Amino acid sequence: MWTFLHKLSSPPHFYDLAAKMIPWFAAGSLLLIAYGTVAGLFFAPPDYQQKDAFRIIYVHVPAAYLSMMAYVVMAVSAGIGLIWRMKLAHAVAAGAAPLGAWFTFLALVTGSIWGRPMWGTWWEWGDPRLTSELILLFLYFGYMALRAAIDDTARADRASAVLALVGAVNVPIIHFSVEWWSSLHQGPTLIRVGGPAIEPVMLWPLLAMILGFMLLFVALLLGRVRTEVLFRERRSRWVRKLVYPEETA
Amino acid sequence: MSDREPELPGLLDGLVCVIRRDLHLAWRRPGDVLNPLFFFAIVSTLFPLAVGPDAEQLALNGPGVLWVAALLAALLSLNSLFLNDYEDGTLEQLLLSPQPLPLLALAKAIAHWLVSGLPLVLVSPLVAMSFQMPARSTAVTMLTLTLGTVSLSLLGSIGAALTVGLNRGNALLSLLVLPLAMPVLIFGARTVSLAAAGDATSAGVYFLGAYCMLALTLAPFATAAALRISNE
Amino acid sequence: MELLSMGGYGAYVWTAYALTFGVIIICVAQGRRRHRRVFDDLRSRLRAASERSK
Amino acid sequence: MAELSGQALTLIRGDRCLFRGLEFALKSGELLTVEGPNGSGKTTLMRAIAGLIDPDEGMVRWNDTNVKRIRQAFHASLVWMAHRPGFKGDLTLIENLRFESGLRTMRMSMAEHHLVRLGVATLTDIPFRALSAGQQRRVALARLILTEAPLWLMDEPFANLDAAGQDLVFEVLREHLRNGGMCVMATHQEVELDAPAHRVRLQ
Repeated sequence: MWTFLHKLSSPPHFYDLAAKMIPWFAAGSLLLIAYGTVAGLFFAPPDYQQKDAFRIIYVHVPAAYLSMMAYVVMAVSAGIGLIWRMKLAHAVAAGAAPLGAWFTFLALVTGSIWGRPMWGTWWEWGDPRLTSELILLFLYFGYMALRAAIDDTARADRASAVLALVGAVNVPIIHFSVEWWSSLHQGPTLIRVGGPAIEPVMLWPLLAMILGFMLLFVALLLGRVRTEVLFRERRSRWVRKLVYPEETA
Repeated sequence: MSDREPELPGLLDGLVCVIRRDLHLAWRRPGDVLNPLFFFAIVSTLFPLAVGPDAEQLALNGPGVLWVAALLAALLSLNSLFLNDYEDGTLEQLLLSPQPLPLLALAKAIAHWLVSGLPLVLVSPLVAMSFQMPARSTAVTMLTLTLGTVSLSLLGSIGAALTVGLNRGNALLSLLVLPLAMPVLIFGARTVSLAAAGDATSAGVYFLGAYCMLALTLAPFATAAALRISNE
Repeated sequence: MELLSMGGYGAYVWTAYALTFGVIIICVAQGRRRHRRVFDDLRSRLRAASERSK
Repeated sequence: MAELSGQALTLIRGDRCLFRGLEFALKSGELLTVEGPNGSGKTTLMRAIAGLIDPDEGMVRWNDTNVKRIRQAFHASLVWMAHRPGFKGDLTLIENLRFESGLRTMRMSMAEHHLVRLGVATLTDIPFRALSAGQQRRVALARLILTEAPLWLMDEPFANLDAAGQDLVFEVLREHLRNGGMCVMATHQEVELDAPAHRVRLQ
């Protein structure tokens, strides 16, 4: 186990291994998302209250899940990179941020599209989940802006890691405070999805979509980390050999 | 002389020393203290002018405006928190002093609050009065603003430490700090509104107190780590 | 036709799905393009360096 | 007997390797000069020795302990003199020194004596920013002398100083070394002292 981890953290091994793993994750996610989309759009019966508009949850909920998962992945790997000075962990954090921002954006837009027929407005401040998603998007922007503002990669890694950890402490607090705030507001909230009450015909596509999105995230993340590793290791012998084999030939 | 370990000044000496120096500097350049205060006052004047003199509406929106103005005023002075020290090299001397850095970071945040946060708290009753907010909410306004501005100074010191020495650090600083400051804004403004309406306010005050304590214990360490990284 | 209209919510549902797959495609394309660009950039830099040393 | 050593120090900034496998050692009473052209990494090496920068490989040791593990004790044993004076322009010389004495041990009772010797005793009541660059360097020397620290880290101490000022640097340095202190100095000037000296050359 330990030697496996050690091997994994060595950049050339990671670079090759990730290349081999990406197709599997991509294929898995493709299958699950295809099943989830078809089943969610065409086979699941319409919700008795929200009618066919509820089908948006099959893309909204997985996107919202991922937006938070990406932050956790980012903060945890930033912490690992900061404490154990593992360069690969910093590369993971750097790769997770833009993906997290994209999925947060997606969760916001699909949530808003869902809200339009439900609430009659595109944006409802009374919904705590959408509001926290918006703040989460700003947190991602801040993280990426800080990274972009620092030229030296090692310094950017460590500075943004501090920010990610501070953000990780704050995210639950933000969520809690937004919830408290909207509970006073008495605004319309969405009917909770999930729980054992939901019918299996409706639930299975949702679970498939969530899992499919997660696999997709892993595949995308591995791809981005490969790019990061390639760039960060640009002076090393293995990268030179890889990108310009003629030099050694 | 080289063999014996030099005797160090006590831990609190360093803390007090930094606070005293920053206050002294603020005294020499009163503009640093007055600018955020004027900003706060001007925003508070703009609001009634923009919204109209309707007393009811002013009283309703007053807490929110008061808090947003306080947040932006605190942010205004954050950029220079470490920048001046960075530019004249005193930050380097602080980093290389035998004092624990988190303690010095805490001292900087305390000094920042004394110079920019405390005056805001003191003038807030005047602003609240001009917004036609009921007198019963004055105590709660001042209490929540105190807890809130302390948290903001601490939270902001992390952002200031991360952006010190960067190009366009000022705009970046707002982008980093504002989302993190959201809970303070939410609880602060809502609690003041509740107080103005005559409702129970203890939940908000407790939350702000807890948040302030959390910031007080964790932020100095984050600031210290950020300062070391920024000064590489 | 009935499928498309989604009981009157068709516009919302289809936009949401289109956006989702749009974002996924952007993510995939962005990742691939970045990788390509970094790779080509390093390669051309190394080639320039090795030609200069000749 | 105190000892400072660098072991297998490697530092990479961006795309450039400033030095690799650098070694040095010095004991009480000894001087180490860091030489090299502009941009060769003299300041970076000084900052790495002070602990402001983590070297990519290797470590700096103080009395045979990695300085990262005894940061506070190490900082108590060093004074830093760099390009930027490290004093507040709005405060007077005395106020600045008094602030410093709250952070680290300083012999403030000796302040007046040394300020006279450095030729800045008459300037104690004007803001530090009103002093000339050379006078500011002399005040920075006062910080070195008044702090009871064995290790002096000086980055280009001769910059902005006239001949008399440079002689002063030599004089206080000689005295410091004779009293068992040690000094690491980055400079591109020949340093002639009757003390054991080591040198590091950077390309």
